[in-house]
Amino acid sequence: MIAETILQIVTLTLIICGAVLAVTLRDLLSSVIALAAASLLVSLEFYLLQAPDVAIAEAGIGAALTTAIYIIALRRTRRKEQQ
Amino acid sequence: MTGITTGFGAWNPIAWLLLFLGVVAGALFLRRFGNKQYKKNTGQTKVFLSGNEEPEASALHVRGAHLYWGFVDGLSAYYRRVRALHTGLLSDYVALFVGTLGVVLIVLVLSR
Amino acid sequence: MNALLHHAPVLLVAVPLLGAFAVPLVGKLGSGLRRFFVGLIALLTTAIAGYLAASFYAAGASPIVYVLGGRLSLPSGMVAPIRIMFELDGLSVFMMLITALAALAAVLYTSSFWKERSGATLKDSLMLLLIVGIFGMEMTGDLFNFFVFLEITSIAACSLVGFRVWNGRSQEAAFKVMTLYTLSGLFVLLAVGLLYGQYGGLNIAYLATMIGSGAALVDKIALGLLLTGLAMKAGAVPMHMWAPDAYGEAPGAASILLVANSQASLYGLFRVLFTLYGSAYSPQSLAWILIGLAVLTIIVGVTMALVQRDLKRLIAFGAVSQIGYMMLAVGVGFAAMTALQPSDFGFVALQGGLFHMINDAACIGLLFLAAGIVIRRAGTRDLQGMGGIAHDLKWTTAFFMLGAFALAGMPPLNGFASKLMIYESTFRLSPVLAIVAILASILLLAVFLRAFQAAFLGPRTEPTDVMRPVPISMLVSMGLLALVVVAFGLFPGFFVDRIVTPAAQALWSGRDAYIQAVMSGMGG
Amino acid sequence: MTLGQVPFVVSALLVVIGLYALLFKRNLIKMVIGVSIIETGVNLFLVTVGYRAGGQAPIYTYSDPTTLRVLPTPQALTLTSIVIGLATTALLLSFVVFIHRHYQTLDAEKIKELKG
Repeated sequence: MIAETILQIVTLTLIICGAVLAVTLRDLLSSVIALAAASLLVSLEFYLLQAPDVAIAEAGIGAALTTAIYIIALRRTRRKEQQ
Repeated sequence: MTGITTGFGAWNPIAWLLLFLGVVAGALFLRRFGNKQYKKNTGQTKVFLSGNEEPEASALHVRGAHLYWGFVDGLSAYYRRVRALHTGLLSDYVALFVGTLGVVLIVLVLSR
Repeated sequence: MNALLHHAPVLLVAVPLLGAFAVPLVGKLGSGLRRFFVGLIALLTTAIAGYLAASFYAAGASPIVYVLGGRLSLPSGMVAPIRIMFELDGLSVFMMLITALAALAAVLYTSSFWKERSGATLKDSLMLLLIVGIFGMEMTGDLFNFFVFLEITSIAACSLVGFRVWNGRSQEAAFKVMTLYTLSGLFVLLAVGLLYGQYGGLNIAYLATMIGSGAALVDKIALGLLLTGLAMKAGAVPMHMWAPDAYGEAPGAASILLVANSQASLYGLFRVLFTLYGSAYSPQSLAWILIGLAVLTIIVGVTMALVQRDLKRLIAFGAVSQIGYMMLAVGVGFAAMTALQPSDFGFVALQGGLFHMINDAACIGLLFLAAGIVIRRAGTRDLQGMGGIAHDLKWTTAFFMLGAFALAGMPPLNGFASKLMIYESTFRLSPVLAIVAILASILLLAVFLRAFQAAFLGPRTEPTDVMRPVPISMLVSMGLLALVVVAFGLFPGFFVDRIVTPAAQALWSGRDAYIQAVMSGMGG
Repeated sequence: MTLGQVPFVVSALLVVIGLYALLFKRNLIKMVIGVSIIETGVNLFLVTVGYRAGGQAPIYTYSDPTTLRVLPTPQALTLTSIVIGLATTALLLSFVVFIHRHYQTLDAEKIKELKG
């Protein structure tokens, strides 16, 4: 129980970190990867919140597919955020 | 059946149309007493612009942007502000949305 | 009750949905067949809507509940109802009629416009999908389904706005609109989540029974989120910026569906205010929020329309100002309903506001459709470069003039009838508001006179498009709307008594009936 | 504050971070990322609403019917919402790609032909 609590708190903290990184990083590819990491962590959090089916969907759709779409869009536009 | 009542007024389009037709008929009737001596396509029917030649019709057509310039000019202080709001910048639109949400929430939370 | 009538609510969603996904298949067989198919789907949908409405009114306008799904018996012996509900009361049926009218006009209009361009299949598909979403929003009795249909309309509408991929402006508009729509959808979802967390239900009628008087803080926050999100999707003023972009950049036929979409959001707003919260939580401040937004919408919409040079943006700002009239009327109705002593003028205000919705759909639709032809003929959307359209396009000129006069409230057209009801009832609440509304209406006439003068009058200009006659299906589509404008103008009493009054009744005093219709069958 | 409320705080923070990206970032892809983050926040909120402390996943096969369950409905809602989120993100990004094709930039400051 204690271990689960600690895991949950670490996960939630990392989610926030991932989101902040996704917004602040200048390199768009890195920020998309940060977003994907945050998504994966959210799916872990869903699992911890007893929602395994949602966790699978979030990992598959939210983390993997969405990231793929972002990367396709980045390839067709440009990678760096301009000043 | 055709009309509506609004509580302290009523509106009946059929009656209005009949009245309107009556007024038109009256106007046409009065028009019969007018002067019939005008000859078409002579100086009598031409526009007289201080002796100048009448410009071509294409030069007379007021284009879209000019029609109410006086009105817009009179309200220029208002228009400057309102048009400045329509920046075309998505962030501003989101800011207005979130701002409105904030105002609505504050009013709702404060009221009863 | 026969089977067709019983299943009509779900057919109304299912038929265009199937049509939307069958269009690409049928399109493979030929464009003529595809146009015929899309027209057939639209006609069928309209026929179902008309049939449903006719039998609904004949049966005394009591709410219809349609249940999808049944009960689930768990091994533990617990029995849980697993069901999705459509619930139609006078207001839903009224909105359904508006949507059916807009859908029919849009599909008729589009069947020839895009004949020679690529991507027509996709556009037909998206239009049918948008129609599905709008019908769904208007009929659903479940908050989460409302969100799903809201998102369907968002996605379909924005795809239609960004449909012209060869045009940068339309992509810009589509991106902005989509971001704002998604944001509003997420706020609505947040509100749904809050209400679910509080009461453990999603059914509107069930939630309405649970929201007690003197609502809790969570209820107020949910109400604020729903109100702002839906008002934004309807195009109320501080949040209207997307509307001219979307209406202006969408293809002509899609613009009228976007107007219907905005009205569906407005319907959602009214449903939340009057049915979900209604007598349980209706402080006067709520009515004044609505009235405040409405007055801003009217003033800013009409004054911004006056200085537009782009014909479609001009009409779009006009459309924004008309949303203000509906909100004003309903806000006045709400204020009158929730006052300590409810007064009858509130009911007239509700009637006027709702009547104005169908009038607005017809008039603005007529203007957008006529503008589509004008822009195609002139080869530009800039009023500065137009002129002399009236020499060649007699019918289009007549339809544009009819729409403009009706929208500005010239007697004896339909806009006058509904605006008269709005003015007179608003005057009873606050004369200042009525005066503002009247002045804005006069200004609106000036706006459209300017557009008419610039585009239609004057000497003939060289058309960039080849001199082709306007396709007959476009004229039929505009004729349909013009017929509505004239018929509603000449016989307002007939239509107000039959379709508007049940809708206003549903808002004014229909909350208990709406709840009762669901709750009586809930336990079984 | 108990542990059960921490996810609520995190979802609120996510919404705020996403709004920050929408309000202060000028890059279109950053704005789309902001929308995605708000979406994630709302999804997390929905799942947390359905969570009951000590509850088990609402999957019924082979399980003891007397144990406490977390609520299944919010999870179904979240599934729907995730799929809708994918659709909106894909649509937004496709608009971004087309905007880049026409304007040769992703700077929101430079993409404002539609104004006034």
